[in-house]
Amino acid sequence: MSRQVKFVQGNEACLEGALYAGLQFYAGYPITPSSEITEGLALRLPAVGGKFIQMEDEISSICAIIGASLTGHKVMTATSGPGFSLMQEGLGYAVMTEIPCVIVDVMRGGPSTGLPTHGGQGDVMQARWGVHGDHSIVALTASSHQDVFEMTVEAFNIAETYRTPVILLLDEAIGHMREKLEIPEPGELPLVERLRTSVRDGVNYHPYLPREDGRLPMSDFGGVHRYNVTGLYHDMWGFPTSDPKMVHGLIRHLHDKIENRVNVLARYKEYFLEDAERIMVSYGCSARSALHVVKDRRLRGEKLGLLELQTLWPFPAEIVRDRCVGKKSVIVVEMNMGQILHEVKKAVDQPDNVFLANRVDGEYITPPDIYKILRLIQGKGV
Amino acid sequence: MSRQVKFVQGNEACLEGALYAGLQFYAGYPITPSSEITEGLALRLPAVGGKFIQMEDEISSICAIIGASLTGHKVMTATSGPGFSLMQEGLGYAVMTEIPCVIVDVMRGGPSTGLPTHGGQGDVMQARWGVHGDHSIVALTASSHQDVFEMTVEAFNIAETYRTPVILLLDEAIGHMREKLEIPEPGELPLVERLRTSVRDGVNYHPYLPREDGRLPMSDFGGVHRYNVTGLYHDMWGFPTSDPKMVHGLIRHLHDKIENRVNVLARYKEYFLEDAERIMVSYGCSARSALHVVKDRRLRGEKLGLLELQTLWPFPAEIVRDRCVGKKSVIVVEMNMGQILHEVKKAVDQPDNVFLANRVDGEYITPPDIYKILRLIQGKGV
Amino acid sequence: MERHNLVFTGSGGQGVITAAVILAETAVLHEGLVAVQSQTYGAAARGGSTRADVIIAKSEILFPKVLQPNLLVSLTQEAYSLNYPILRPGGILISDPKFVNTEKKVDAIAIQLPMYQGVMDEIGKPIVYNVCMLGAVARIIGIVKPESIMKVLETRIPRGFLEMNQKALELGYDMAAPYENFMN
Amino acid sequence: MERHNLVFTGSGGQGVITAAVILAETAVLHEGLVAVQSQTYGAAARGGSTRADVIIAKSEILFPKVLQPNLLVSLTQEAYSLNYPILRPGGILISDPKFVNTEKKVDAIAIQLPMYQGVMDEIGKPIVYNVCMLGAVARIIGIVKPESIMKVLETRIPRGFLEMNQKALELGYDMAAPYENFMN
Amino acid sequence: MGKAKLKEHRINRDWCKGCGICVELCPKKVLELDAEEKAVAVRPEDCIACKLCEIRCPDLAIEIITEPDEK
Amino acid sequence: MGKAKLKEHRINRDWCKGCGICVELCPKKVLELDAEEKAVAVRPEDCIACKLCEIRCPDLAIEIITEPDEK
Amino acid sequence: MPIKDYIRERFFPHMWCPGCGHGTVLNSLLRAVEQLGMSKNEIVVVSGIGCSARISGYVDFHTLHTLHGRALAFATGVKLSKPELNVIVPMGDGDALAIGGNHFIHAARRNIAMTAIVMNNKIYGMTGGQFSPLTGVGGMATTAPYASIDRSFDVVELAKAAGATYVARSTAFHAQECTQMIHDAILHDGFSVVEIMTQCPTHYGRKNKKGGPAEMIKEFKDITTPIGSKAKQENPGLIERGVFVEKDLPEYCAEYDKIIERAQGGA
Amino acid sequence: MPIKDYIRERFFPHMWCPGCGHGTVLNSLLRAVEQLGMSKNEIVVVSGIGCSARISGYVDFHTLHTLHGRALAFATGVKLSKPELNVIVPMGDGDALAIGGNHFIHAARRNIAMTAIVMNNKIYGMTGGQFSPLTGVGGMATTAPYASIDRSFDVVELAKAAGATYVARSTAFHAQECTQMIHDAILHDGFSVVEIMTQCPTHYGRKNKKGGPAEMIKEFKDITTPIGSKAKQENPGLIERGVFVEKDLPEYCAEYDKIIERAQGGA
Ligand SMILES: Cc1ncc(C[n+]2csc(CCOP(=O)(O)OP(=O)(O)O)c2C)c(N)n1
Ligand SMILES: Cc1ncc(C[n+]2csc(CCOP(=O)(O)OP(=O)(O)O)c2C)c(N)n1
Ligand code: SF4
Ligand code: SF4
Ligand code: SF4
Ligand code: SF4
Ligand code: SF4
Ligand code: SF4
Ligand SMILES: [Mg+2]
Ligand SMILES: [Mg+2]
Repeated sequence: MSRQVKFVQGNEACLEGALYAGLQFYAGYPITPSSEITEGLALRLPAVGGKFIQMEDEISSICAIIGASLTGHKVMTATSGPGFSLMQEGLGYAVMTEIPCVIVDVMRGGPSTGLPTHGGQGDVMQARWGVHGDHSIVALTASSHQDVFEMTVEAFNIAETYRTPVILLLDEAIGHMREKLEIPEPGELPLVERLRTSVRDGVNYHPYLPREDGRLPMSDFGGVHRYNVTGLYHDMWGFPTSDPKMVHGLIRHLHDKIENRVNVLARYKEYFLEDAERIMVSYGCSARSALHVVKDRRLRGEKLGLLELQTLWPFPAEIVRDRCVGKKSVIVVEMNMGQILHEVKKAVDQPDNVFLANRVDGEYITPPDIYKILRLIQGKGV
Repeated sequence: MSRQVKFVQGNEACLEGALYAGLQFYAGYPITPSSEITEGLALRLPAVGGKFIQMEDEISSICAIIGASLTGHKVMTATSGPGFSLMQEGLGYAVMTEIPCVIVDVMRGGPSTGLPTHGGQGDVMQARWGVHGDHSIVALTASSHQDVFEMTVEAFNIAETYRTPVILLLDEAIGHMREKLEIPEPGELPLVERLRTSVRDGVNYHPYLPREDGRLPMSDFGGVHRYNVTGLYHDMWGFPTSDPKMVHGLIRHLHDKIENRVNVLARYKEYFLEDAERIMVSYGCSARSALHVVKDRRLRGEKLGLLELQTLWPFPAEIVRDRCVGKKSVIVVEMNMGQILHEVKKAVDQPDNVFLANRVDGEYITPPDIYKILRLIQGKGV
Repeated sequence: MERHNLVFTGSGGQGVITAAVILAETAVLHEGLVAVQSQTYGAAARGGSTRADVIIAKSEILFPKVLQPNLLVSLTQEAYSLNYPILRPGGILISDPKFVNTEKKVDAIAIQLPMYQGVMDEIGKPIVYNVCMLGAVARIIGIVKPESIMKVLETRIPRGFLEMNQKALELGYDMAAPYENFMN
Repeated sequence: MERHNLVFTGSGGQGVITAAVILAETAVLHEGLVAVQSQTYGAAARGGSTRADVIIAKSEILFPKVLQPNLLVSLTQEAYSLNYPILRPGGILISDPKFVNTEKKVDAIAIQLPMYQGVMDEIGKPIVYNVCMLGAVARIIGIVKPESIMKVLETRIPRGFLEMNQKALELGYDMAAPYENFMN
Repeated sequence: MGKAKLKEHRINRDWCKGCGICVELCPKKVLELDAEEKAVAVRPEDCIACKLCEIRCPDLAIEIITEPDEK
Repeated sequence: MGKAKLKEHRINRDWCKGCGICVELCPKKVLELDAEEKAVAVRPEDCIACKLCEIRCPDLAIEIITEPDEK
Repeated sequence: MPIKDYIRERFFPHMWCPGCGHGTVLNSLLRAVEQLGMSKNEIVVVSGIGCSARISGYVDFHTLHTLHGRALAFATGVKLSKPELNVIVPMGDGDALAIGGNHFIHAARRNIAMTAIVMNNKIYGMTGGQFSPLTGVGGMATTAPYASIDRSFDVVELAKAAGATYVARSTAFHAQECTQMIHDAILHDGFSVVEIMTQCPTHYGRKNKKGGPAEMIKEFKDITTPIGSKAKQENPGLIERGVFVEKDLPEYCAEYDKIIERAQGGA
Repeated sequence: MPIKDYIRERFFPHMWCPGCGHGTVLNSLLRAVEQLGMSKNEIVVVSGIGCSARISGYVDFHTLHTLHGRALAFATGVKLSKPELNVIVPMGDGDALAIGGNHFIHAARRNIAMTAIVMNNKIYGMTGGQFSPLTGVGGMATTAPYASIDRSFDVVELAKAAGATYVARSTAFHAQECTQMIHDAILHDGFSVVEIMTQCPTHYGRKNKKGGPAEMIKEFKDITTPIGSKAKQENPGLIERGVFVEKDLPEYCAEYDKIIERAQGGA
């Protein structure tokens, strides 16, 4: 087996992952720093028989992929903060109707137009809570191109398995930097295909009736089963209802199908945790700087470790808690004012031992930035 | 002094408050359950010389009020979840450009189209985090029409004082129910008028240079000072910059001007807290049921208290923590899957003593619902 | 009685919500009482069954919905079937024989008033049907005077229609004479 | 040297980013090395000053930006002034006398190569200027062979233009002969 | 249309909402609303089976059954 | 326009980006780009002061100063 | 098949008010589909939010009830991903042209083969009678208590200018014409728009003193005239009915198939 | 006042690429304003996001640089709240007609007195050369690597159909004409649209092999012709330049003032 080796941007790693996962339909609207995904797929998708469409805006982009998912295709869109804000209503629709789709947000400096060409990790909380109304969501991230590729595949797998939108939160630094990517051979990474109903023509198909294993088989639009899809609260046939029992049942289902699977959905990497005295928690581009620091300090005998999160939502609180037990301090490294920080604080036993190493000026957080904070929390001053 | 007494819907109480506060420009798009605000202002605003416009959607509504604020007017829009989702990009723009405006979200059952005519409190976290990128925000709420009126006035006052958008989070139950409203006499409630620059014509005016007291005087578009407004990171003249120092300074400023004033911005009501053994924390329509229960139980000698939050964001963590110290248990009463719950847990010393009394089926949470949960957490079973 | 928990039900066009609002407004603006009014919205508003809740009391009302009404008005069979079960034991049911067949229920006072017939006979305009019902309710609950209701109607209804409404109100009020203050 | 930290700077149209990408890609695909490349975007992309970072190493590269380059290429005066201060003490500066007047800085090796002149004289097409520069850099850092660079160029450039590029590459490579492996 | 011979006015009383559109627009004044506000064919003999009532009824409540097209 | 007598081609070399538009579109071929890719009036005597260069310059870099309108 | 075979009977009587013109549109749509003789499995109905949008719940096709204003965006995804489906998009006037105006003009521009039916009742019915971009100057609405100063779009003109290749207009009164137009629009290989003027007695009618449903539907006869009629010349205020545009231009999905061919090295 | 008095000199040279047609539009705009002789304090320039949108930073008026596509929505708030201001809204083709299409047609519908200048370079310049709704079939762009199959809008037709009361088109080549049109549009009491075809050598030019800035700007001469010219009859592919619509209809802010009067018991 020889894997194809490429030297690409993170955004290209993402689109390669999507193609590997079986992406068949992409709708998008250009925005820095995600445009390379859109551009790349305009070129690549038709070559594999897929469809690409540049829509009039981000709102229609997410709507179009939801429509295309219903006809039985694997779908994706990509954007950045301003566009992601515009997609929230559509994202909530996908949550409510349980339609598999992947939304990539390549984060840039926010809020507002902010810093279009600089990095940041400011959309983490928006990914969780940007949609109105109670809901749960899955959001993944990655810090290297190989991981971007794999997490993109994972995003599709999770979307199909749980009939849910999955957000892939990349950042400008990862999206734009170039490094090596090895494309796995077909079959190397497991792919989850859409689960289609086995109910035959003429027999009642229930689009919202879970099987015993909790999965909801789908039926493609255009197939033999005609049903309804609505963003209103609905019954197991997909028709609107405001019956309190059904409303309660549906919101619990939407919540629990994600929140009860926190550990199943958790993707993370551990570095030197076993004997670590202090532990960093980081993700995305920040995790590269954090790991740099960890490796460097290990050389000097300092017992530092890193927990790199690849699943941000649902937040793997138990895992974080477990890994942080007994550590002298926990340093959350991220490029925002402290978003995952609060989740870590909620998760651990001693929130006062959790510190933030961040940078919010549009520049990539550097190892020296982290050293400085480390010194400070060790009481060593600047 | 004789106050005018009215028997009105909560939505009307809100618009009365807005008019009292000096609302001069309103742009909106109808949506249940907020439409009465839009309709009422179509009728009432021109009568006081103000302007009303029904825009083509919610996106343009928030944009239009920001434009009108810049010409020196007090402005507002109102919507519900789906529209509020669409407003997030514009809201972030108002945050970034520090333009005073009031956004009312009359919450209905979400996510998605959800339950248009049923209540809920599911947009609380979205109000905080719906905007992409780091930011802070002020969000107020209320549980009675008198309070709706006052909090609307407060919303305008805070918006003008801190040059910030303020969200007023009402809910369907409050918005649609009718009860008495006494309109204060002019002058009874303090009003904050826009702080305009005292810099004279010909002298350099800096729209983003805070005075010593931290306030940023404004200059109306059309006046003698011409400056720039942009959603990009900007300098004190309002021109784009990506200089890391200025970027850092601006994001910190936007954050700190709200977060450092948590206690100043905190509005809340305390009921029987002094000797309470158990304490409920609630807000909006849920607080009515909670208070009902508290008063009822007090009659039977049970030492129950209620902390009713009127400022939800910035979350008054210190106040909550202080009031909850030493209580046997804290019960958060809200109509969602537990949104403020997590903030309370983060705030208090013993998060394990914090319980959720909620309802998420579109129905108003009743006193019996709360009794049941009380019994359960007291170990008395169902 | 400390607190009057009323529920008005009927179909979209019958004006039960308006009646509920007028009653509550009267209590607040002209009787020095406390009142809250709320209603069920939804597809119901477009033809189906409608419900309006009114609570009237001497002191603060917090929870604004009625869980168990002391008095239930049902003006369609559907509304009746849907809502009768929530009537408080010993509570009063008001309905109109034109639209509703009531079943017997132990421990409830069923009052059948031929309001529709009355309105059509005396006034001939079905539009004031709800005001007639309001007259009846006012008499039965006894805490809101018809004159006060008229004061509210004056602020809501064009001059020319006032007399007609007054008539309807009185009609209902008279019809319910046998049940005066039944609820107090 | 364990790790080559390179920064290429110039103006929008000079192709410094492309050069950086080609170099890094060559290192990864044809020299078995590890490399990352990143760049500064922004208004810069539209005319102003551009910067591309390349790190080449034998092992994993985590933090992908160059804080202190060992080698800095500056192809405009503005780029030079902006970036010279970050050059690591003892580091190498490559510039072109056509565009840059270098000041003396203690503890830095300033290499002035008349690349523009060379390209215009020998090839006559300014478009291959960046490839010429790449040839010079390749010689100086010594870990990337010109043949390998050509392999990458073959995948990116239409056949007809390859020869011209090869020439430019060799030109730069030759020009920098005196500084061969200066950085190793 | 209109050629076929009328067999029956099939009016679905559960669906008819008594809007009166069919009544008002029937060219032959065949229909009326009854006491329960439901459409009824009071003069079926005048009906020319033009089906205008059927195709305009917003509630799909009226069907004109004609000899050849018995459903 | 075009009537006034030319006094000077005022070219802002800091602003000129050498796009060549003025050069190409000057009806009298008055302008050229110099070695630094900046516009210069090489044949000022041919200039008819039509100001087409001035109004089309995307960089506001060229001004035709004429006798009457000295600024 | 009788038209009842195309509906979901269990939801009838439907939720529309007595005399609501939307019901007549449903009626016409069903007849059009019946005449086409298509399989129910070949048809997808995509709607937004509004009284009109509720139509998708009543028809026994693949049905997608989406977000206010976004129906055409969802529909574009459905159609392009599976071009063999017939996609019908009934929309309210607010849905289609207020919040949804952009998707409307862009779908027209692309000439993607879908049928947009604009159920124009000149009002926001669902939310209780606010004015729409089709209410027009002088119309009364809950948000136009002093009579509207907002000019209205001409749906036909807008659709034409945006690029729709089949554009027609009729009214609920002209139910048979509607059926024919919907029929033709569905068959048309490009983006087709059928505007149908319908009555909302509950809000528009009441606010604008238009009388009951019967009066309202009858008014459509009086205020409209076939395209190019003499009546129009005499009374320019009349609204024209008929087929305004019907032309053959490359259809989006078909063009995309050519891109696929090209990308795969063909052509 | 010389035109330099209307700019913020400290930001020059501006950030546009060499030969970018947007600069010529700025040039024309400044001349138009100079001719109008208005005070700088009376003018508000509202823009969205794009290379074109950066124009607001360069002019010394009240300037509002907003969100992609939303300039007209912000501008509507500015104008209606203070109608005495002159509001000018320069927009990119993507800004105006892709994401911003809805605000464009609605501003036109309302006939609110603002001037929209569509700086049409047939491409998304700022984000690096993706196609826009004005690129047209066959155009090359980073998102149309196989040549675009997307038909383009005709800005003039769309503006007309939507209700704009002043509609004109010119090109960067015809700078003097542009100045005149912008001048007239600003004076026009209603919603005015001026489409100006401009060159983006960096993206559109490069992708579509159009040569340098000078070639591109010269092409505008060859591919356009004045409205109703003979050349157009001979060569229907030519794009017409000129004023397509100029009519007097009630202006929105003025109409609103009447509502205020009515509401306050007057009239
Ligand atoms: C984003 C959003 N904004 C607003 C609404 C509220 N809303 C629902 S339907 C509707 C308008 C309905 O009018 P129209 O489209 O004309 O349909 P009709 O009810 O008249 O058939 C509105 C404003 C919504 N559901 N979502
Ligand atoms: C919501 C949102 N989506 C996308 C973008 C990215 N974006 C910025 S400008 C632009 C298009 C620019 O094209 P155009 O409007 O034609 O202006 P030009 O740069 O060509 O002058 C895009 C897509 C954005 N800033 N915001
Ligand atoms: S048109 Fe239909 S709903 Fe209306 S009255 Fe006739 S049968 Fe009944
Ligand atoms: S078929 Fe024609 S004539 Fe017969 S009842 Fe219907 S409308 Fe009247
Ligand atoms: S048009 Fe202007 S920028 Fe271009 S070359 Fe001439 S002076 Fe220079
Ligand atoms: S004024 Fe006219 S003739 Fe003179 S240089 Fe400019 S373009 Fe040429
Ligand atoms: S409100 Fe109007 S549009 Fe809606 S169902 Fe009733 S009549 Fe029809
Ligand atoms: S990219 Fe194009 S539109 Fe943008 S500044 Fe350059 S030439 Fe102008
Ligand atoms: Mg409508
Ligand atoms: Mg453009």
